[in-house]
Amino acid sequence: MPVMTYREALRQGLREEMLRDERVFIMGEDVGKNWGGAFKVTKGLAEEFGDERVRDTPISENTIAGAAVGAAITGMRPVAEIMFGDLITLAMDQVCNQAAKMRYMFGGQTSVPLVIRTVFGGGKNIASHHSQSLEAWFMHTPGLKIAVPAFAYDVKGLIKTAIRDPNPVMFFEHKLVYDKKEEVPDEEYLIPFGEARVHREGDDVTVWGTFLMVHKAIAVADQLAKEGISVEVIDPRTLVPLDKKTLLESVKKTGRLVLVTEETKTGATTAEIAAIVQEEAFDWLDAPIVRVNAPDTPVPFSPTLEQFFIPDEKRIAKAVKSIL
Amino acid sequence: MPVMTYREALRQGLREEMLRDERVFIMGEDVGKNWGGAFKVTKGLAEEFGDERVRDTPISENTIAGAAVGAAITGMRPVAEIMFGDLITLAMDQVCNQAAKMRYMFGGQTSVPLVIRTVFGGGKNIASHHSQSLEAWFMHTPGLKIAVPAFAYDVKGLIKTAIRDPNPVMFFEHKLVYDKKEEVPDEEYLIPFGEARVHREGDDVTVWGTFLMVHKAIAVADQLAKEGISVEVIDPRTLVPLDKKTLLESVKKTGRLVLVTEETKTGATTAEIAAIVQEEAFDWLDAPIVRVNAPDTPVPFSPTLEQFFIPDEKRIAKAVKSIL
Amino acid sequence: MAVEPKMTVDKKKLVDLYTRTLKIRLFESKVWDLFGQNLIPGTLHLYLGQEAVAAGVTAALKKTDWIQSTHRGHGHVIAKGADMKRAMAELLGKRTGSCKGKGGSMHITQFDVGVLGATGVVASGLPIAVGAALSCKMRGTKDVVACFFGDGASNNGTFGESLNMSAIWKLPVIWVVENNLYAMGTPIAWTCPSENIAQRADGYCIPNKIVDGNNALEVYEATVEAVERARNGGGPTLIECKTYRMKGHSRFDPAKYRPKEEAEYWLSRDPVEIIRKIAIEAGALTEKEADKIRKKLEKEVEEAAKFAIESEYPAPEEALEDVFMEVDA
Amino acid sequence: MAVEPKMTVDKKKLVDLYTRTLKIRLFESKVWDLFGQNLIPGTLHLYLGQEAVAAGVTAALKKTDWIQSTHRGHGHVIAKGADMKRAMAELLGKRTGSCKGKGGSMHITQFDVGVLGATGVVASGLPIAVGAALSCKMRGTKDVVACFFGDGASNNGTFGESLNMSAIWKLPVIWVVENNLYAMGTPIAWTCPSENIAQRADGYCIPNKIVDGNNALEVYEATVEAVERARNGGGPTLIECKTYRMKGHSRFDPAKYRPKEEAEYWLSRDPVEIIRKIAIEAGALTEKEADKIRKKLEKEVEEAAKFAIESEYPAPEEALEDVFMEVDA
Ligand SMILES: Cc1ncc(C[n+]2csc(CCOP(=O)(O)OP(=O)(O)O)c2C)c(N)n1
Ligand SMILES: Cc1ncc(C[n+]2csc(CCOP(=O)(O)OP(=O)(O)O)c2C)c(N)n1
Ligand SMILES: [Mg+2]
Ligand SMILES: [Mg+2]
Repeated sequence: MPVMTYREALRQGLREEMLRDERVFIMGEDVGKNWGGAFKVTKGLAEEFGDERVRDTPISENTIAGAAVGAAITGMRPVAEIMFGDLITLAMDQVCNQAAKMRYMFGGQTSVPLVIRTVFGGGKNIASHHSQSLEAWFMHTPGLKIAVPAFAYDVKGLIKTAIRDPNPVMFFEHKLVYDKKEEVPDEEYLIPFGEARVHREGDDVTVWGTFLMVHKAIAVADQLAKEGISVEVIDPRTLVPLDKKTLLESVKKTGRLVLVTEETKTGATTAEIAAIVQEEAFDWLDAPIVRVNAPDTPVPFSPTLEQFFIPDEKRIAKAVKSIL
Repeated sequence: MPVMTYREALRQGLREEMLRDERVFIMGEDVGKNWGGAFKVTKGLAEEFGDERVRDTPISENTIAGAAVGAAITGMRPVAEIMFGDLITLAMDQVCNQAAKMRYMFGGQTSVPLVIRTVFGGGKNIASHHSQSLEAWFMHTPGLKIAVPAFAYDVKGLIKTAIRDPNPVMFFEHKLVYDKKEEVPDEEYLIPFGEARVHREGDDVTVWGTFLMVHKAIAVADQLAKEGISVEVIDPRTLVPLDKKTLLESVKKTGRLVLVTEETKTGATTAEIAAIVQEEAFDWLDAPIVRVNAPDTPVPFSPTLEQFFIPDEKRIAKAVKSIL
Repeated sequence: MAVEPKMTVDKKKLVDLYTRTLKIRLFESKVWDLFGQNLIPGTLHLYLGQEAVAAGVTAALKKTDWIQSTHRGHGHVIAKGADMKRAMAELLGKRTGSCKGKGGSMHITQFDVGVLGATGVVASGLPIAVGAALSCKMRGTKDVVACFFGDGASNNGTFGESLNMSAIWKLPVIWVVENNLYAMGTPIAWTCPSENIAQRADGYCIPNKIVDGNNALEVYEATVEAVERARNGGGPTLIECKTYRMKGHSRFDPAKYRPKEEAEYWLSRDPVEIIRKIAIEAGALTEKEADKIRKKLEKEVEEAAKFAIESEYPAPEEALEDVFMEVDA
Repeated sequence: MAVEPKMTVDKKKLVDLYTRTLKIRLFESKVWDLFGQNLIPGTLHLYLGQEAVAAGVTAALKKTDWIQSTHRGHGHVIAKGADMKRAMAELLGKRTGSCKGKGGSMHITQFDVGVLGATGVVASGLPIAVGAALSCKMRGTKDVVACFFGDGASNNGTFGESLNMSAIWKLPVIWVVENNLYAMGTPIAWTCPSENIAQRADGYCIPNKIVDGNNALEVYEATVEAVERARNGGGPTLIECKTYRMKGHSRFDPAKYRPKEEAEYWLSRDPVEIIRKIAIEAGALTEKEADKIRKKLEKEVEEAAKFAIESEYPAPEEALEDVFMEVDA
């Protein structure tokens, strides 16, 4: 099986869907031939599919999202890109009031088959306006599905599922995983939404996390294995729908849960997961659920500060050991 | 002590601060003399303080919020009104990327002393775009303080504290409490942020909630008292800072916790509270923390549907009993 | 108001314009009645007084063309051909409503007659219209999109973004500003430095025109021109329709903030009377025919009200339906 | 480029303009060096090529006047009088930086010399400028606000909202569009239907002017006029400065998408050379004096770099500071 980067796998998924279905098109700032997307995800696609189907837009986030809504309800399958997740602040009305609610408030008359791709996360020293992780806002918005692929294999299968879904899908990526490599089949495959991926099986503690933190959790699991601590690592892959089953079964086995994301702590997706697990597996918990997140601050610029901000393997390992 | 409505108490607080400090001014859509605010909170203030200090704006939410930021950092004390909380979707960049982060990303050079008032909640049959409860988004945004007054006495003391705070304060109101009455001192008083109000003391179960749900929880407590069930009712009054102490002490006493808000369940503020309590009072919990929220749907229009959507006293009482 | 119908407008179209205008009037008058009887929950933004805009615009559209509506949407959707029964039932929050009672007044929508949606967020329809027009263009349907919005909406950020995007991509959109001089209680003079909104379109090189929004024929003629441009790949047009609300902004607003002379002037220019007179003077309609049309419409509206009143409310648990569309396995 | 300085501009001002322009050039050239040496974390949007805009605008301002900056902010803040040492230290992420290393390139700000802030969100500075100008007006300070933004920013919703608000309230703002023909790799022709941005200001009845943004004197003169209007209660002005980036959009962009002739044309019009020539021809400066100024500035820049390099990084836990201001008890 070919090994490729997350970026390449994502591009391959987009390309396959564009070949399969001529209603699929991409729109966003600098997605076209002059740039290929700020993170080069769409590079080459404008050359292959033309400027109409890989459409550069003005810097108009709310109208990009809204245009995707209008196109989606009238027969197209837009994949809109918001260049940085931090900028989705400008598109919240179209995403959360229109895309998410339209089917419901019109009593099922329409469906809104669109994908909005954007990218979260720090680690690139680009400070408060280009480094946030805002997925929790959308998890709290009924009507949106949310994919959070962390691996090359997942991103290809999930983008294809996202594009085919008749509902609005928020497709969140992470800056520091674009270059991560993995084996990715060349042939077509779809990954259903709502199925977690268990990266490591273990008996002592369950670690659930997203994006770069999954990679770190795996490293921690491998490390702790040497110390005789057996850690199960779960990546939900989609937040809505959420695979509660895999998580709850794991917690019922281990009795211990650590939640790890790069979000600022208060109100993060980890809060919801903690609430669910204590609700549904209360009697199995042998220790409090521990959350490992970024502190409640904006994302700082300087490397020393940003490294402190982003949870590292040491903090994850410590959290695991704290409840053993 | 005079009895007055929440609306009147809020207006009195605003008025006192405008009299005290000439830097304080109000801006928003229809806050001025032709309307006095969609919910009549600012009625009469334009007549008293003039159009400059009670300033009607165009329908430009992001620029209203941003103008408040610009005015705040240069020596004014703006109180900006966003007519409905659902419309703050349009101002998320200025609120969450600018107001919240400015002090931090400029290394403490500035402070942003502004208040943004808006109103959440359903119950008025005005459907998906005018009935949401979005406070969780802001609780997940470091740099913002959040007030959630549910009573007339609180709203006056808190708005005054909010206006004097050198930091950005999100001041959230609720449509169905504007007409609620309570004794409110005519003289000046301030309510410090981060101090919960315990409305009922009890030993069996703690109920923590916000806005209209506090009123309902009190009714439930009074009702259950007759059945011999002793319920403690806590209203945090501010979400940031959060009075964890009062809550944790209560839970350590009762061993049982029900969380009640009108938010849609997934990712609500109640998730964060549940996560905190299981983290910090794990050993005291005799039962899973139960969350009572709206379902994960947009807010429906029809009375039968909306009544189903908004948690009622029956659901709260049932939740309390479910963990006894 | 002696407007001479141009020769391009045939008599049938005049009857059509009269019928559409009147239909909205009767529907909205009934709505006003029903909420007086406490049968309509929530709030309402009536279209009374602005009927000629929706009538004139929609009369220039095909069924497969789209409109994008607003919070003041009843008139738009009725004019575009929505079923009055289902529309009325929606306002009453009944299960038989076009949105199953989930949307109500501010979201009144009937998708299958070409209504993209009614939205409670001012100016939020513009981006959606851009997308729908882009879709028409990409799919090669030759359909066009007419997007309604108010003077107040023109001050929101999406206005500039959407006009611009429609211009650079030469999209088949007709931007219809219903300038009723107020946004709630705020007179346009307080929030707009110019007398007209239309000049903002020049900034985006979009052809624009100001018309009497109480005259359905004028609105129609301007729209025909705009539609022609749009269908032929000439891109967007903005039409500013000067008009006026007959009532307050919403259910409980007595609109006392409007100067007496201003209100009198506008209220004397009744859109129904204006198009009726034009049609009769042009020989398109006799008084008698006009009355017959009115009778017929009154009956339809009456039936719609009856249907709505007799329909059931949704069952509470229906609140949980329609969030997501099922995914085919 | 034989621009005759008007008689209104005295010789000292020409020297000032030359000095500001050159100062930015030298600062940015050093920055380019330092990141070549891997001393600057993250990304960078250099101001090289656009120096005349910041120089010309700020030369027309008082110290107490404000500017609002962008993601391409180094030039703005240096020109407004920011301490180069602290600015350079900020870029390197050092504790001695003006933002204590928390902001970096995209948030480089020195508040006490009149910089409201630099922002990473395109077009997000405009509303802040509106508020600052409103504040100046309400407090009666007679100060004005110059707000910089790009051609790309003009397509964002806040542009129309903010221009409008400044116009209706006659706020003391100068809207400075730095039209460098590109937003990242997107040529303005793809996203703007007109050749100029300035015409959009007409929609809001805002006086506007297009100037050669590579000529500090032209920028200065237009700004003087705008400042005068603003200070005297005449409200906002928009100045569109046509200019060009010397480098790519950001750190790693070779800008291959720009046509060769276009780039050659613009790069031959060096802002430093242009103002130098003007000053010398006007007799404001001799070659020798010009070189002396350069030497002095080079030294200052060198010292700034040394200071920055030798400064310490913040301690990790400092990440937790500066979220909230303490509340006085
Ligand atoms: C973005 C937004 N801001 C504010 C409101 C509250 N609101 C509802 S209608 C309205 C006035 C709209 O004025 P205009 O666009 O002129 O339409 P009209 O009501 O006159 O038809 C306002 C402020 C809203 N619904 N959406
Ligand atoms: C709202 C927003 N959208 C997109 C971006 C990503 N981005 C950063 S700079 C830039 C181009 C800005 O172009 P322009 O306004 O012309 O300024 P210039 O870079 O040319 O100085 C883009 C798209 C952003 N930072 N903010
Ligand atoms: Mg209006
Ligand atoms: Mg540019």
